[in-house]
Amino acid sequence: MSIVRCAGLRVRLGAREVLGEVSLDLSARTIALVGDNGSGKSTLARVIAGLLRRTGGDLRVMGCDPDCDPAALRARVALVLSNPDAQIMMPTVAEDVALSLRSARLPRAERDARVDAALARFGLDGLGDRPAHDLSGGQKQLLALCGAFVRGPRLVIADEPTALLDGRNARRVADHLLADTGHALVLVTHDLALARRCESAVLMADGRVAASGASSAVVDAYESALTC
Amino acid sequence: MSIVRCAGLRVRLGAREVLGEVSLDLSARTIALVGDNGSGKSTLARVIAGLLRRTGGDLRVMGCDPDCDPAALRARVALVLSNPDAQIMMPTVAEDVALSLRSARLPRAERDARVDAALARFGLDGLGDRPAHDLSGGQKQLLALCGAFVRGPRLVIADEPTALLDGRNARRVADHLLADTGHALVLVTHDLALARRCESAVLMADGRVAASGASSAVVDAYESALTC
Amino acid sequence: MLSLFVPAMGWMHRMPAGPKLMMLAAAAVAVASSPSTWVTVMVLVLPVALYAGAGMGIRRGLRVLAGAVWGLRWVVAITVTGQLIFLGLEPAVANTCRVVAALLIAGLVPVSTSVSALLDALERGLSPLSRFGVDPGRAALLLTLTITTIPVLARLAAEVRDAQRARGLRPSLGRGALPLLVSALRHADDLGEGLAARGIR
Amino acid sequence: MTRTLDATDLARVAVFAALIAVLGLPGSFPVFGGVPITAQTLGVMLAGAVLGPWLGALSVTVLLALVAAGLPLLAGGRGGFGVFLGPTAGYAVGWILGAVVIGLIVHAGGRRPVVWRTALAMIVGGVIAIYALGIPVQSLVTRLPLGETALSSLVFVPGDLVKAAVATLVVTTLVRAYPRGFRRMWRVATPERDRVGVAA
Ligand SMILES: Nc1ncnc2c1ncn2[C@@H]1O[C@H](COP(=O)(O)OP(=O)(O)OP(=O)(O)O)[C@@H](O)[C@H]1O
Ligand SMILES: Nc1ncnc2c1ncn2[C@@H]1O[C@H](COP(=O)(O)OP(=O)(O)OP(=O)(O)O)[C@@H](O)[C@H]1O
Ligand SMILES: O=C(O)CCCC[C@@H]1SC[C@@H]2NC(=O)N[C@@H]21
Ligand SMILES: [Mg+2]
Ligand SMILES: [Mg+2]
Repeated sequence: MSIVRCAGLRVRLGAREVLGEVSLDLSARTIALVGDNGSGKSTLARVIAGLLRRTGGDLRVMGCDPDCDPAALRARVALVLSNPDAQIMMPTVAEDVALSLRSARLPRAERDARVDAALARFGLDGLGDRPAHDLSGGQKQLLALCGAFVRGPRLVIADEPTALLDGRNARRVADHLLADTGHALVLVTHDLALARRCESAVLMADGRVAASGASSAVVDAYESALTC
Repeated sequence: MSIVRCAGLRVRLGAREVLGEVSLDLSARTIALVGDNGSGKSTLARVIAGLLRRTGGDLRVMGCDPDCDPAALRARVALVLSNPDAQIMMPTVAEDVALSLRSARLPRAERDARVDAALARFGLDGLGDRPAHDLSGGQKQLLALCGAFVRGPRLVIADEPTALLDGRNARRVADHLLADTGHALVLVTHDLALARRCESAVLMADGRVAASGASSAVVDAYESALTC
Repeated sequence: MLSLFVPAMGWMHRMPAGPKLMMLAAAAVAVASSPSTWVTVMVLVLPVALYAGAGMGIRRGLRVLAGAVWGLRWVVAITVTGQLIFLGLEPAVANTCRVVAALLIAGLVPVSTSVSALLDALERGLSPLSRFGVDPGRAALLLTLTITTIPVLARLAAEVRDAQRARGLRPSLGRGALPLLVSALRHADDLGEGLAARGIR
Repeated sequence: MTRTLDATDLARVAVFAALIAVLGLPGSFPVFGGVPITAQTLGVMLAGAVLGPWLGALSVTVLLALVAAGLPLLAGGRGGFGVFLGPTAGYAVGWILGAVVIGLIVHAGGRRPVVWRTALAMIVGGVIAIYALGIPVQSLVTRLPLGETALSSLVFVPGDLVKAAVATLVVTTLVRAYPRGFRRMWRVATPERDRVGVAA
């Protein structure tokens, strides 16, 4: 199935055309988005996540149009950002994860069970009652993943989720994102080794698609352009 | 000459001992500081920069004690952070660089000349009148370097200066930092390839020094610990 | 972006900030203290004449005036309602015209003076206070720093809203205030270090 | 502004002034954010409670100075010194007093903020103190008698109570979640523990 398909997608922010004529048909389970600073990666990610409306063109994410059915999209798509502080809404770890389940209106016992399971899966078990902002940077980012995954999303969009992490935490976060647990992944990153771990990749340049295809080929092309 | 020398250095933040018994004698011109999230790298960098007072132990930076002679230290040491937005204080590019020269009380013509020279050195010439927040992420970080170098520091301390940059910008920033223009460098980074480009390295773990010496040896040891 | 300034080369724009401020403030205060009778409606002539004759070009001046009136719609609404309910038609119309005319006249200052010129004037105005320990240079730095921080915080607020929506929540200030506050406090720490590192204590 | 203000304080004052400005921007957060019922008073409450009375008041003053200098930073994009001749001038100046009162009550006796004291501070400083300046000035400017002006300003009360509740919740949560944000030491109430605890 196609994860993201767009044709002639355009996005204008303020007076500026930030994305111009992006056409893609992505069906790999894990997709990396790479490119220079300011090339439009974050903007594309936010349009796919339904957080920003397109100015023109056509877009289907997991088969549905974000502009027509934002609620359906939001139920299936989760987003992870690089700044963990902006993603933590509640005072304690467990409360923060439970917040993601609010709209599901589960009975309390089931909600707690799902929260505990999610915390365990991301290695945060036992920290449920700790103030969330007391965690280390790496732990906070794992908490953000937890809040994203607890809703069982079918597509996870992550915008430089490892930028501020050390090697160990970065690998742990990347492993969780790339693991096949029934979700697709769109991953924005400057870490080219990480981009290579995705199946396919899209290279953005100046608001357009400069290349797309198997990640190794796209990343090789980008890397050789970088060094000359 | 020794760049940083400390013995039994301790730092307590709030109720917590963040650095405990750090002893080092660093005389290489370029020094990398590596280690896990929360291991105390940024704290050590800030103590060396004179931004944080130690709780105990002895410290000499470029031969002077930050606690006894903070003014002398500040005149010689510059700091670069990873978040470019936190380093931009003034509305336009040229005004922002000029801010660093405020305390030097230079005549206006000389100040402008030094600002122009610094902008040219970092490839920002011609952008002097542009609003600083309109620059791209990479340009903003180059502007931060400009603000740091315009004062002619003898020691530059950089805390993950390339974390949010693309490959090209990261290399450009690293090249400027590592170039020998009469300054020493203490570089905190999670990018181990970059750490290897320094002469020596210090590995922090849990508020203590776990290893120090030639960068290739220290980084190899850290990398092999990461992968197992 | 963050300014009411309308670029032009007319006499009002060329006038030095200090005297211009005095002149327009005097006019606004005079209008504001006029009596509350039907004749007071006439005070509206003054802002029309000033905007049209400020040297921006008559049509442009009137367009700027229309924008300024639109910007006051809520002030007008609360003033009019309270007055109509409690005082009756004549005082309501007169008082509203009086207040609106004074605000429009005062509004010409930011329209015809750049923010940096006003900040310079402010710094000069503060210099007599240096005897009482106020450092005008530092005050100006604080004001400028705030201006450059506004877009950064606007972006942090946008990030928080995105994070809320991405979790299936409607963006709300009630729940967004904590992450916004923590992010702002961390930004302040970074900013403080950035300042200190540039030799500003 | 004086020489005793260090770089960190300077940055915190600027950031809170910017925060109050951002809370007045259109499209920031829905529900609140119209003129003249504005989310900016929430920013004022947070400034007083987190920065304390003097720095909190300074950050409000900085915002108002920028407004006076012509930046459109009040809700609805209003700015210029004309604001201080208008009917809401007293409320705007009242924000300074409000921040002082809030800071004094929240940190009374150098103790850790608790819910009841914070809520009291928000009502007394964030509502009553602001109205105490706002209503007389509004009455003076519009020439509507004081009693009637007070009556008409009742439209603000529901919104202000909601903001006071949100501010109380956020501040007391911050005490648990990120105490170092307050940048002060609190006296510990129980005498057997050490006299100085938490936060730097
Ligand atoms: N709200 C906005 N208004 C106007 N321009 C914007 C806005 N947001 C982003 N831009 C501009 O759009 C361009 C693309 O931004 P985007 O954040 O998508 O880039 P990016 O590829 O994610 O870069 P980075 O690697 O630095 O994160 C940039 O030039 C940016 O300045
Ligand atoms: N003001 C403070 N009060 C209390 N604890 C603090 C404070 N600042 C930092 N810490 C703690 O000190 C420890 C070391 O922090 P530091 O920022 O030096 O780590 P780091 O090595 O730079 O980590 P990272 O790679 O994530 O940047 C962390 O556990 C952190 O939570
Ligand atoms: O924006 C202005 O012109 C100044 C602020 C006026 C708003 C006052 S403050 C108390 C009361 N509560 C509100 O929400 N608005 C008013
Ligand atoms: Mg981006
Ligand atoms: Mg660090």
